[in-house]
Amino acid sequence: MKLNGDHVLKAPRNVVWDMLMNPDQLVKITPGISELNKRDETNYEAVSEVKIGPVKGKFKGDLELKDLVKPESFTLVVTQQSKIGNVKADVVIHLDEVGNGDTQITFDGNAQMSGLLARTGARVVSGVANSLTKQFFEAFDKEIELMNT
Amino acid sequence: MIPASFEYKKANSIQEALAMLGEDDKILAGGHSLVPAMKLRLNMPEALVDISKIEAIQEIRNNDQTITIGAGATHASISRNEDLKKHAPMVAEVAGMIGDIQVRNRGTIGGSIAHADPSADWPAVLLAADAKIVIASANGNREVDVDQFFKGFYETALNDNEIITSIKIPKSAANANSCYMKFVQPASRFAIVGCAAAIAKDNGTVSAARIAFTGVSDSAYRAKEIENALKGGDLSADHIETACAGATAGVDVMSDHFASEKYRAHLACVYAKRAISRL
Amino acid sequence: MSFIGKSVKRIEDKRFLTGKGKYTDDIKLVGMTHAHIVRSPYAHAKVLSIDTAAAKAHDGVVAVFVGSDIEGIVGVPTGWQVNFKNGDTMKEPAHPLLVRDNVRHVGDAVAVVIAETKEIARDAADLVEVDYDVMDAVTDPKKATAPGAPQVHPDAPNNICFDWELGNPVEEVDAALASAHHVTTLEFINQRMIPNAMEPRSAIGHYDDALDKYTLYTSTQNPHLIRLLLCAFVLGIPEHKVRIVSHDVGGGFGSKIFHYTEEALMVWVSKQINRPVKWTSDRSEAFMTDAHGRDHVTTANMGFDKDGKIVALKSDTFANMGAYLATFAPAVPTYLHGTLLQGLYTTPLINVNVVAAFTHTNSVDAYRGAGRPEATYLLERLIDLGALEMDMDPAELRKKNFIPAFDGIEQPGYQTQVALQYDSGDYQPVLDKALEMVGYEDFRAEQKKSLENGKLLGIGFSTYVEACGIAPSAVVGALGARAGLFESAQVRVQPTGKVSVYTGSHSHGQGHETTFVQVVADKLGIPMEDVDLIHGDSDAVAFGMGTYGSRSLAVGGSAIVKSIEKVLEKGAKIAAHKLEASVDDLDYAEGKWTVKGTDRSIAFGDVSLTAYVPHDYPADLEPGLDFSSFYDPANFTYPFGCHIAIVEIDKETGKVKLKRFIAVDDVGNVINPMIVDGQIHGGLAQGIGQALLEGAIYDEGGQLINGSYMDYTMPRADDLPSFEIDRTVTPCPHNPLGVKGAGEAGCIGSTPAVVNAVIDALWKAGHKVKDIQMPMTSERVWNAMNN
Amino acid sequence: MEITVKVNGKQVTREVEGRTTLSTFLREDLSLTGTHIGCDTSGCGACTVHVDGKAVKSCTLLAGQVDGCEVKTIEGLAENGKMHPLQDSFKEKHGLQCGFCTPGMIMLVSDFLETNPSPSEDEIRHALEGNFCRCTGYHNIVAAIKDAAETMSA
Repeated sequence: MKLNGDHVLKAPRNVVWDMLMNPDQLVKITPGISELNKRDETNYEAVSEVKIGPVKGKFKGDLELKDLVKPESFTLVVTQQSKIGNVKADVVIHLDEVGNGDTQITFDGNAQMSGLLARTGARVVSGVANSLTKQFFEAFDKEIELMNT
Repeated sequence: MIPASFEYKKANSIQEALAMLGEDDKILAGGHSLVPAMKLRLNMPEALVDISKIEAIQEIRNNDQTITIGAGATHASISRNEDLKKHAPMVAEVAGMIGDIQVRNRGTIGGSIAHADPSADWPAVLLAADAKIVIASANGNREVDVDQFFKGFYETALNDNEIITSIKIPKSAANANSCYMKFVQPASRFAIVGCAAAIAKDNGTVSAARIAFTGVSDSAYRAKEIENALKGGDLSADHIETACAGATAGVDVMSDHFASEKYRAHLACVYAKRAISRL
Repeated sequence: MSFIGKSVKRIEDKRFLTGKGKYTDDIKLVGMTHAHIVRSPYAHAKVLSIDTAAAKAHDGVVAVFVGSDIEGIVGVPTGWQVNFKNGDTMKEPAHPLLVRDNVRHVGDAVAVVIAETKEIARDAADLVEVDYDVMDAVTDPKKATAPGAPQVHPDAPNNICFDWELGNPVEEVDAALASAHHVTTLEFINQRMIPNAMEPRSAIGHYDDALDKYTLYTSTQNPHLIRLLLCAFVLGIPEHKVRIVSHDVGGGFGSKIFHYTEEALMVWVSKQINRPVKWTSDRSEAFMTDAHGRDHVTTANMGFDKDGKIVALKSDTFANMGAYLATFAPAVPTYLHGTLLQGLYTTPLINVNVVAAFTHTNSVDAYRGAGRPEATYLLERLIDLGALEMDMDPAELRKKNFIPAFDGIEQPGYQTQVALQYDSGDYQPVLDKALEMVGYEDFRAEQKKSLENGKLLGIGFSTYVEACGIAPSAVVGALGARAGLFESAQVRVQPTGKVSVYTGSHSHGQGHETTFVQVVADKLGIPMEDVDLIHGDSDAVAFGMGTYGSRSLAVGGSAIVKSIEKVLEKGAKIAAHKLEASVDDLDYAEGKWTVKGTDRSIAFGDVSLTAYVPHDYPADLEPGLDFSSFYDPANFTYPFGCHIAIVEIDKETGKVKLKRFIAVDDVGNVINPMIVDGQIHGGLAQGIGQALLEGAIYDEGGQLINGSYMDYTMPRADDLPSFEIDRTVTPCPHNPLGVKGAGEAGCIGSTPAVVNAVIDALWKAGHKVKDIQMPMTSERVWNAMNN
Repeated sequence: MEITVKVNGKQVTREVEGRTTLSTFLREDLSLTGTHIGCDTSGCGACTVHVDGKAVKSCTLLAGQVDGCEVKTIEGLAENGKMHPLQDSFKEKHGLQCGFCTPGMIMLVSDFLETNPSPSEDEIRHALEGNFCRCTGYHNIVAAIKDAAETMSA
């Protein structure tokens, strides 16, 4: 499954970068993530709960930040396991300055599902992914707003 | 296929159901979306609160300006209701198009819209019909305009501690017509594209239009661009064709192995045209 | 009393209509436990560790087993061996009951949990923790053989199972194609089908330690074959210690031929726990693990001379075997496909090349028609496309190329370029009859007119010949079959003249309990109520090879006829003794022996009573009236037919509506027309389903992404029209009933007819596309009109 | 929990788990194995029975939901040994082969014919939307239903 899109955040690039590198912030803005335990600078253990429509599952796994080019780009590698199936996603994230001190996040990657998640139809799963992305950026916007006020 | 263990709680009234409803519980109405998901263990609630025996929410009442459909009314009973056939024929018609006979015998309108499957028929029809959703909670009842109800992918304005009790459908005016047409996903028979159109005319000119889609995006939506293009014009084939070009304007169109984004967007135009042309 | 040729209503129906059918999952045994199998969510991964401690500790769990617990058992075998064209033996990697090292497809079995109830087994299965190292997967048979593709088995380099060739030398065929007036070339995929028998598979293993005997209740098409494989190849248990029971089976379509790992596993587990154990598949498991069908990637060329005569045919196919070889898998793309590429045409030069490849997908086996639908699809798409490209009429082009009629008696059988010799055939009448039924000329006029009105109509043809009644043991033995393909039958006449017939054929919807009884009652001249058919129990039936390849009546029925002949021969001796006449002076008719030219006679029941109460009896004759026979056919049988589809395409959406379907089939003599028609109907629906609706979809990671009825499009009643069917009768010259087989014909002929109809509609509207990938979904057809 | 259900005219009381589906209750607790399980997700219709006279998919209904209801299964369709006209017609018109989908088909159609006693072929085909048959291609099922409808309305 392809994962791609973009979103403009009302914050300078280095602020966005720092937020993305800060586990406490990430837990706040990432939908469903309940725990993010730092193993080292770029590796985390993540526990999340996804609850959308017919799907509700508790996921556990790794989150790794790779190929860090501060403050421009990095690759996010997420592997998550659950009883309803597993997900492995590789997403390249770019941060671009787009004027007015705003930053555009562009992401492009692939998620490979297995087990029941893969079998129950791409429609539900891609919908979940879109929905989570939307929620993520909404929360990100909100967090930036809070920071700005 | 065996669901994980859960507690089954039967509610005799909405008040009782609300009181029973715990944080990790689910409401069981017809069960036709929930039970299969539980059998696949995509969902493992602690308990189910069964509201399917509450007769008070199964009635379909003919009021002055509206028909009030109890949330527990089955698709089958809606499709056969004479008041709806007369005053809101699109609603009765679509009820007979959902699922199959067995599903219609058990599935309820309340369960369907609470579930908010992005390809279900009801959301588009209720949007076009300008319905109101009546919701109960421990704090009393509230009424939500359908335009504010469907929020996103399986997401509605309904909170976890609330239950839909009825849906109010305004009676169709003498100068208005409506219909729903869908292009089905051949396996599930859910909509790849479903278009509900409700149009009022004054002397051949469109005075009001509500055009809504399901299946196209991650949530049912109103195609405002079509509505605006239609208003003030006639329903000539050319005019309809031009108006329907805006079926997916500003919308993220879904894609799956039955219909790519491009094809789905094309179907949305075609089905808008077909639905509107019937009016 | 004459029953042959009559549409006798089915004897078996009553139990099905009243809910008294007995399918495997309906069986409950005292002390029975329940199994749930833990399956891989990955297509290709190394199993690093399996932790079963929590599952074992769960209340109500009896045992948990993993691959390393099953020592000394290699796994389930395939039933055929096909060699490389250079003579090397095919690669045959082990198919273990539970994986030992790597998982090789989604659904591969990793562990089995046994518990007191199925609910507990299911719950405990969630507690089995498996640690996987996930690897890349390959699902396409052509890509699997490319350099650098992920490897399925270490002992099958480049994932090649075999590379096989048949027919005329490729140089000759290439030369003929090079000098042909026109060559039609088609690259296409014959997509992977999921059989979807409505009854999910089920197996109950029961080891009885007092008798040291094993019983396996299983939903199979061939109980004796399962016993043979289970005993000789898998568990090494002597056959007299094993009983296989297969009562009612809810459809097979080839998917219940395979000797599945679950069957052997339940037998093995039952011995370990000394209790019966039941496993029943749920639909998700069925999608993942019931043997799939088809899955060929093919490039084919058909050369024509300027008159439209076919001068040569060449095909190159990559056949997907899946991760492990199923029971018939190697035979399907080779001996059931390559050998059929003569079709019913006089093509003088044919070369067939098949590369069978392992992939990280579920096993592929026989699916209704098995190989023959793929062959027919290849030929019939090419000839129809050839007609379009050369601007010739598709019906005329076929007539031009038909093999002239031959009955196999006066005229010899037809020797093909691809090994087989057809028994009898008369091909033009089926086409003529179908053309008449469809009203061909009127249709072409209507098609033209409706195009002017903006409607897209199309007509598609398919004329086919297939090979049924598999098969002569010597022939298939030479071709690599590891068993004979004869059939056995016992006709046991009871003292009162009532008859119990035991057949090694297996009925799972085909109506043997009626058709076979019709044959017996007819031949013996007794009422049908006096005859019962027993099948599906290896302790009751002496032997059998089972039901597939449209073989039951042609082979199993012939074995019954042989036994009846023996009964009548012995009966005549008893009758002659009682009537004090010579055997030669007796006639047998209407259930009695009569001395020619007199009214002296003795009824069948009196003779049978005498056989069991032999007080006044021929001196040198054994008592009893009970005969077994084994029938090994002399040749395959070759049914043929013509199918025509008429479709209408919605121009705006690409949606195809099948408006009419005409089928004229020749399946030789017909015992029960009602049942034969029913077999044709069912086959048509599956063939049409392949053209328009069905097909497995694996993603690049090897996940089956349409593994449920929400996503895999099964044909429903409103997807299909009522069928218009008829038949011609060209008897089989080499079996006593003259029958050819009807179970697969509908499925073999129909698919290309529908695809050809869509292509015809598009060409007539100016869209000159050569192919639309099946299933022809609305979007694919729309794309073909709009690219 | 304890439920009391009238099944094929006979009152039964049983203790069941919350997660027990009606189909499991019928097959396992009452040994009424004529109701078949063909899928997991109410897709195939093989498990169709009547609850209070209406056709439902028993694999998607919980046993708890039918507490106090009347359930009719294929085993209870023939009355006093006399087959229902649909049972007769399915035999007469060869509307079944392997028999696995048959009980569900018949239970569905016996409800359908109550609401539409003389359906057209299109209506029949549409009514069968929730029931798969893999054997017959539906041709003879449709013929059987037409035949039964005529008998029943005669």
